[in-house]
Amino acid sequence: MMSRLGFPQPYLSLTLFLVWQLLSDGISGGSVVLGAVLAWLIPQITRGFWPQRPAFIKPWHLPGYLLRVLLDIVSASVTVSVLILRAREPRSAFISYPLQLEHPLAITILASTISLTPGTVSADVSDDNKTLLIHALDTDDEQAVIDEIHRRYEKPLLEMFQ
Amino acid sequence: MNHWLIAPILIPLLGGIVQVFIGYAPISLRRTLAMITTVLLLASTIVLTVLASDDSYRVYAFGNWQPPFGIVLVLDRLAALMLLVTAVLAFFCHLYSIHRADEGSRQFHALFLFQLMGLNIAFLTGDLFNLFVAFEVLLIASYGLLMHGGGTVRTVPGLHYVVLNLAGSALFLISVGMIYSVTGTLNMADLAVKVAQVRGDDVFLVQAGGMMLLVVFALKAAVLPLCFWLPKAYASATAPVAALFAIMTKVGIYAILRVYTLIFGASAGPLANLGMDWLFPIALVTLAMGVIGALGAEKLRTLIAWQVIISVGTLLAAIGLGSEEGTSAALFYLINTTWIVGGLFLVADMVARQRGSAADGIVTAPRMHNRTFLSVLFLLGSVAAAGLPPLSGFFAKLLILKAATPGLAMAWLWGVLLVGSFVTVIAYSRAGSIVFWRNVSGHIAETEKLTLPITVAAGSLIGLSVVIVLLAGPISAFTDATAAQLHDADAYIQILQTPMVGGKES
Amino acid sequence: MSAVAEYTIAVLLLVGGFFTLVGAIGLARLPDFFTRLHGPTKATTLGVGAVMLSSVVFFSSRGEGVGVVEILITVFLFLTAPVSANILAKAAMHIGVGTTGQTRGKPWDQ
Amino acid sequence: MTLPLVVLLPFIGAMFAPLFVQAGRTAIAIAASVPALIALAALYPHWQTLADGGVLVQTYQWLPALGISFSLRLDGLSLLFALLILIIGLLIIVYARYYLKAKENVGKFYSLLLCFKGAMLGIVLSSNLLLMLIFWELTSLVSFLLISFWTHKQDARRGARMALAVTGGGGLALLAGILLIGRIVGSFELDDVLAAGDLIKAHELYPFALTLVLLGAFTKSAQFPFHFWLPHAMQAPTPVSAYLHSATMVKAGVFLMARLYPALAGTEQWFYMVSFTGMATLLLGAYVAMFKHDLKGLLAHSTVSHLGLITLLLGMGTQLAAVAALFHVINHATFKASLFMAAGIIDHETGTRDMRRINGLWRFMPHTATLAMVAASSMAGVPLLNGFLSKEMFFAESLQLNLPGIWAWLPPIVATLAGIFAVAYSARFIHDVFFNGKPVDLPIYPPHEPPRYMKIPVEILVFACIMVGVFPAISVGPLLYAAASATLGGDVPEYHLAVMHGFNLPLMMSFLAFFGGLLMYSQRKRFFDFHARFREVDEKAVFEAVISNLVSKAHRLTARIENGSLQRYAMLLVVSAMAVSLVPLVNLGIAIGDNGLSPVDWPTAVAAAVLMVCALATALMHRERFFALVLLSVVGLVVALAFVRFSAPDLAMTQLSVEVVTIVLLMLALFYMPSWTPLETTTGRRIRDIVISLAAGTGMTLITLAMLTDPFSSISDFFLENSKPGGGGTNVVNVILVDFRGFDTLGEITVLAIAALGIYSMLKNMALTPPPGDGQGHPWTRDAYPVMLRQLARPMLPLALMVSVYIFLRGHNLPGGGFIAGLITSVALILQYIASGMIWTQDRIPFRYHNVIGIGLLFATVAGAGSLAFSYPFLTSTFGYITWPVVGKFEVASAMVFDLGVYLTVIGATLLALVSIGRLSPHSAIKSKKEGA
Amino acid sequence: MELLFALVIGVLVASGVYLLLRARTFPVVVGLTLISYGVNLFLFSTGRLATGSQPILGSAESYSDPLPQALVLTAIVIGFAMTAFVVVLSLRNQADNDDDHVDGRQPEAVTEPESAEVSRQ
Amino acid sequence: MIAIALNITIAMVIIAALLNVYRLIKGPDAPDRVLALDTLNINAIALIILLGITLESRQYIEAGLLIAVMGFVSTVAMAKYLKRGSVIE
Ligand code: NA
Ligand code: NA
Repeated sequence: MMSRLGFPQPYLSLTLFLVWQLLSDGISGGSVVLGAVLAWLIPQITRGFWPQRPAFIKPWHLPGYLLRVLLDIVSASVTVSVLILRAREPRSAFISYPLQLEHPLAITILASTISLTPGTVSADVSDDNKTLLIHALDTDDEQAVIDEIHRRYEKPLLEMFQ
Repeated sequence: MNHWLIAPILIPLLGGIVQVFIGYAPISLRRTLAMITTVLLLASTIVLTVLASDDSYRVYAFGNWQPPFGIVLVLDRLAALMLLVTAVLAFFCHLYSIHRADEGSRQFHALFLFQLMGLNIAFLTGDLFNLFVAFEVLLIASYGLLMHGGGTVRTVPGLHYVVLNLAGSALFLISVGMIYSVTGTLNMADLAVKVAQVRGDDVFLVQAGGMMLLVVFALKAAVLPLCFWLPKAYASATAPVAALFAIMTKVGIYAILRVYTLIFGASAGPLANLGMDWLFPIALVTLAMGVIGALGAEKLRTLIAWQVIISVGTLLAAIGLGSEEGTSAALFYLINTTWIVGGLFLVADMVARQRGSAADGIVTAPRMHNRTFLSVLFLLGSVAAAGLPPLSGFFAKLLILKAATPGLAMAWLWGVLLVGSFVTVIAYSRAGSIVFWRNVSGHIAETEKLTLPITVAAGSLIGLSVVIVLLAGPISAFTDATAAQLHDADAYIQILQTPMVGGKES
Repeated sequence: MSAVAEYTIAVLLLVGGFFTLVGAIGLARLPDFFTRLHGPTKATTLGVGAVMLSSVVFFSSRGEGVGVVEILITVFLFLTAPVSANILAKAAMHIGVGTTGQTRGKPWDQ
Repeated sequence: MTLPLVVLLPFIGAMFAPLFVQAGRTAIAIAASVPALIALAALYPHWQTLADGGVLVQTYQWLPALGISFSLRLDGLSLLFALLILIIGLLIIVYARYYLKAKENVGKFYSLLLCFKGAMLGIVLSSNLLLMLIFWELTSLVSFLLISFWTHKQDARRGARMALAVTGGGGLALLAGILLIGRIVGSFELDDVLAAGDLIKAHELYPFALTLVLLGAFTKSAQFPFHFWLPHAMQAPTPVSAYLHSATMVKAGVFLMARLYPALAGTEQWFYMVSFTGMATLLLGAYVAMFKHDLKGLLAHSTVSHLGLITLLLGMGTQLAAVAALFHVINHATFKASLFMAAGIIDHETGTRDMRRINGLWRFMPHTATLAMVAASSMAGVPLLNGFLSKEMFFAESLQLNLPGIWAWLPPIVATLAGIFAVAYSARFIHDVFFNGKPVDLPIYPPHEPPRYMKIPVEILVFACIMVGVFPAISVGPLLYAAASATLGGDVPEYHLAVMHGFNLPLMMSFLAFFGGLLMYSQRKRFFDFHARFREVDEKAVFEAVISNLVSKAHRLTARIENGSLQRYAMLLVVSAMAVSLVPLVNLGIAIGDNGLSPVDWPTAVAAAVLMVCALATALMHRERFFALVLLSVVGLVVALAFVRFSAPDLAMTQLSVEVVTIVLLMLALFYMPSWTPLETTTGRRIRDIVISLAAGTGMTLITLAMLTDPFSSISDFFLENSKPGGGGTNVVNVILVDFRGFDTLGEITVLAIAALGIYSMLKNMALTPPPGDGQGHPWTRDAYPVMLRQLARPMLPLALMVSVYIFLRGHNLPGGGFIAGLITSVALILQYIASGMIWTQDRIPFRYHNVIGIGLLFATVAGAGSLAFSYPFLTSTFGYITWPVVGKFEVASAMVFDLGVYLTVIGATLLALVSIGRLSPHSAIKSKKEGA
Repeated sequence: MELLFALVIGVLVASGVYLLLRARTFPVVVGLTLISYGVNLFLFSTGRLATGSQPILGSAESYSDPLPQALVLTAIVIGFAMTAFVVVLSLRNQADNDDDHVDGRQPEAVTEPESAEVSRQ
Repeated sequence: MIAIALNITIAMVIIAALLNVYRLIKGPDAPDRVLALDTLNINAIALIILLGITLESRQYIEAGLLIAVMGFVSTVAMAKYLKRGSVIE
């Protein structure tokens, strides 16, 4: 229904509308009208750039996930700070993480999360989207890292994405 | 406010925009619309010339903002003259281009028209920074045109041309900045007022800025030692482009003439006649260099390209005399040399297309298909260019010689100019007799037939020399009046008092 | 401006500055490219986020509205930092930059 | 109208003559005769006036500003020359009818011949010196074309060029001389000039003027040392030689001296320059003529000699000498023209002009031989022929010169010696050609008499020689008197034209010359052997060698200076800018203005240090190109920060957006280029460059320092005041861009558009080989489009568009505007290209960038032109506040439309440029669409 | 502050000029960019240096000179267009001559110890 | 108090920036330099925000936004250049 009205990506349109209200100097008649126009127009123009609809099944899981990630970022930063300021040379390792997620967007979210959270950076996604190469800053136990990532992040994402 | 003043800018702009849209339309449509644009432009410049003949200054204030705050166009005789000379040249170059030269890329006509737009802005603007913008418009279009036509010959000369002009643009901005930093204004008339009031250490700042600006203009005008980019660039450009470029160095000359009579003119206080003592000797050296280059040329187009430098030297020498007579003579010469050199580039191209691999090289080659016609055109063109009677170049040179007053300057000017003419005659006669007469047996399998557009274009530009002779009286009267107007900077300054539409005042 | 706001701002500023500095120290002193990648990706991003937040608090407490642009910048940085890190890591692996001797499991050795 | 008619008719004839080509040679010859016939008829009624010393002047205004009027003057002198030109011209036309072959370009020939005639008539009839000069140079030009008529002959081309160089060059000197005279007298009219002789001769510029005028005359009249062009001009068809070297071209110089005689002659300088030049020429020409085996070469050198004689006469400065000079002009014209024609006939009939092969022609063509022998006798100065009379007068005058001491002997000795040579070469002409055994190996054998009508012109001329020789007073007396009167300003001396003046010293000299000459000819073997010891100098070869040498010298010099080195040209530009500003900058020194220095805060100082370090590092490390790019990015970033720091948010934003596009652009280019710059310049060159750049930097620092500390006020207060009320915006920078100086912006986006179009067309069909790897041994990765990047890039496009709209809309009042918004959109699109590839992205963009550019420019132009409808100037903006239901009050400004044009142009131009480069990449063709999915 | 700013401009121009005088297109383009940074800063500073006085009406107590800012904006855009063109031109030079020497030719190598060669792992 | 915190923060960010410049110049590899540049961009954003707070002006925020956007694109482009050669293909 939304797409027939010219809103091929309703979530995008909604996001655009809301962001526009924030960008404008307070919500007014003008900003609502213009925001609506933009929420309609911009997805129209950029429609071709969204070839597949993101396969969200349970988008309401997202806020909880984001909150967890945010908290992990803070702790990650503290952890990394300690590592950085410590004199010892870190014990780095590359870890191949077997992916269960299949959707590229989901993989991207997982990889981003890994990069922002303690001690790990996503270095590469294999060509077949099956393996994620992770660089761990300071670890002794690769399997522990894999398990931790799977438990904390991939599982919720698997729930969110089909 | 007379809206005719923006016609020479808007016509090519709109014509150029149309060309951008119709890049993939049939070439005949593109040619037709482009030629219509050029004809309209020519018509508008004739109107402006008629308007300017009443010796008044016409101001066009963009956005209806009073000078010195907004940008103004100023039409006076000099501007009108430059516009007309350009439009006439452009018309014939454009006509020539529709024979074949425009086929290399779909953007040719757009670039050509934008080039004209830039030139026309430069001639009309009354604002120093807008002059910079105009220079950039015409330069970027000229870069595109210079590279038009594929092949590898133009790349390196084009690169040199572009890089040097980019450095020149930086210098232009520095100069404008220095002048603005003291005077706080950009309008040329206002600058004339403010520069005359500069005192103290500020004088040095403006002086340095003004001198650097002179270097910028000298680069555009191709004055020694800043002229070496020109011969190869012009000689390698596509014919109608090279021909159109005959006006490009004149933009530098125009700018020198405008800025250094108005802003740094006789009444500019401590900065009066800035740089003029440099101009004259450098002009003579440029002239001499041009002559040497012409003599040593190995191709017709190189020879003509050096003729451009000879022209520049001659023009600046006349301007460097600093008198009204000198300026008037220079303007007369400018008309002649612009058209003739343009025509010669076209002739050289026609020659090159009939000589197979020898092209326009000054070497023996099989006989041309249209040898008589081309040789007559070349003869007339070189007579006019070298300044021999009875064509226009002679009258121009005569005016310049007469403009000198007895003294050392006259001795130098006469000596260099006359000896230069002598060597030029030798160069042209040598080149012409080898190219046209020294034939080997055999023939070029596929020579290009002369078509009506190129014949008319080249013939007319060269033939204009005769027209100039026939109209020498009125033309010299016009240039006299132009020079008189130009040397009366106080009259120009009055444009600051122009009322705006609807009585809008500052 | 309330005292709470002032304290919040000051703390956020200092936290932001601290993490920014730590990120840079990491970049400067960690032994190889991949270890250096960690500092900016996490600490610096967070540090700038904190500074942004202080700005949001600062201007909103002055009654100049919520700084949406600051938030936009922060979100943007959080979204892009992992991607930047990812493609830089890919580039580094491609080139085969040196790693510390202790690094295990270098994929390009295999 | 008579005189203009006389001058212009030949030119008109020249235009029409080629039309008769189809009708045959006779028709064209008749047509070509018409102008001269009309001219003669037109002149006839004025005879009586002129004979009485009258003058006919007809003046038409032409270019008063230049001092040129179309003023013509007919007096005795000009009549004399005009008649020679017209009558001999007519004979030449008839002669040429038979001389030229049917297949030759007869139209061109007659056309040029008529042009030449017109130009000569112009010279002799001009009453304005500048007008005369125009015709003067015209004769040089036309003679160039006539001499090179047989363009396929190298000698003809060379001879023509030499003639043009010498006579044309002399013409330039003459021009200078005339201008000096004009400056002294204040007029170029002959009447004024001739009347101002004393003024001229007393003027300090007189020596210069005289020298320059004489240079013109001497070159034209082939006087030593400019004589060398004349013999080589013989490469022309014989009718041309006969015409140019008897009656016309070479006589122009003589005419000039005669014409300006009252104005310039009579001074010591005149005497020494003219008479000594004449003497040298006289002797040299006569001597060389003796040894020429070429029939026409002999005649040519004889011409040189006779011109020297006339010049010497004019140089003597006595009135009688002047009369003799004029007389000899007539005589020489007649006998020389007939001799040339005869030589042409011989050439025509035998196929050669080499006297070593031509012998005994008397048997084959007795009629022609008779004519030639009479003419040659006249040339030798045999009594009862006209040559004798003027030569006698010459001998007489040579005795009258008041040279000091032993020098007084010089002229008569030279005259006699030249006479001896003249007799000798005339005898040779007669004996060696018509007698002297049998012909040797003639190309055409046996020779015949030429067609009957070909001889008529010769007969007429020979008849004239005899008539004048026998009845001088009756035949040429009046004409000579009129001419002398005109030359000498009416002051004609007593003289007698008679066959015999009694047994006097001149007659003795004549006899001496006659018998001496014959003796010399009889002993010619010895002279030839003597002469053969000297290497024959071929002036043409020398001239050609000199010119070639000059050309190659010029070429080498040019190549050395204009060496195609951008480094040199750029250095010259930088050094020029520094040189011209050196003096003011030295005067300025380290100038701290009245505002003094403000304190530095340390963060700014650190930032500045970073900038300087990175800038210097860019220069130092430039050979590692990618590193240089990174450093350049830092510099750009700090520059943007500087704009923020010093209150220019718009600039900072622009700088940031432009910089990233620039860096992308540079990397696109760097892909195809070496990633390292080789070390090519010498240490010395680098040190030089470092010195230059340090000087440039120091200069800029001094300038900036002085400027920044200088108190200042500008027109900007107006902008600050009027931005809101007049332009409807509070972001003054933006209002300046779209309103106050909107025209600059229009130009600026035009530049952008043109650049993109130029780039697009330049990249068409360009073949570039990309390197297989990065130059450090790494082949390019196959993974072109990383998944994370793709996933992130796509949602960023709509967000970026919205940010663009935001930045665009606020631009009029807050930092932002169409340009920055356009760049944000562009960069967002570029990101799509980077992340997902060319093909994928291009598929999703439904428009051509050309059209975006066009629409952008059109919006900007139309927005500006809207005001024209209300007769306000272009780009006059208007704005208003509109209140709509729901929406509320908002501002509408025409400047917004203008800014929208800017926005679109920026997008179109940026992407067209980048995508055009990207399209070069081989991957964009190879990779299939699935890659980017 | 003014001296610092002047030094910055001087260093930018000096570095740029040095690179402008190099023999390869790439450093020349980089040099031109550096020069234009210097020139833009210079032109900008002709309105003199001011802190926190952006010419946005109502946002500050005093306003810096807006005109030079507008001029620099124009100059930046034009400079960008020109740089783009010269970059593509140098590409064409590379394509035509298979080298990026500014004169389209390979001059004889300078025989001197390559001490300045930056080593690379 | 804010002023003191501000000064300390500015000092820390500036030192951070200097460390980044150090890494940028030292390298040793191109990715290090790009990483340092990317980080420097983020420092620059922080500096702009801090300047805004110092001057109590929000006019500069958008410049920060642009650094974020443009910095990201340039990092991406540089990284792509390093491993792929052609940035747009
Ligand atoms: Na013989
Ligand atoms: Na307006």
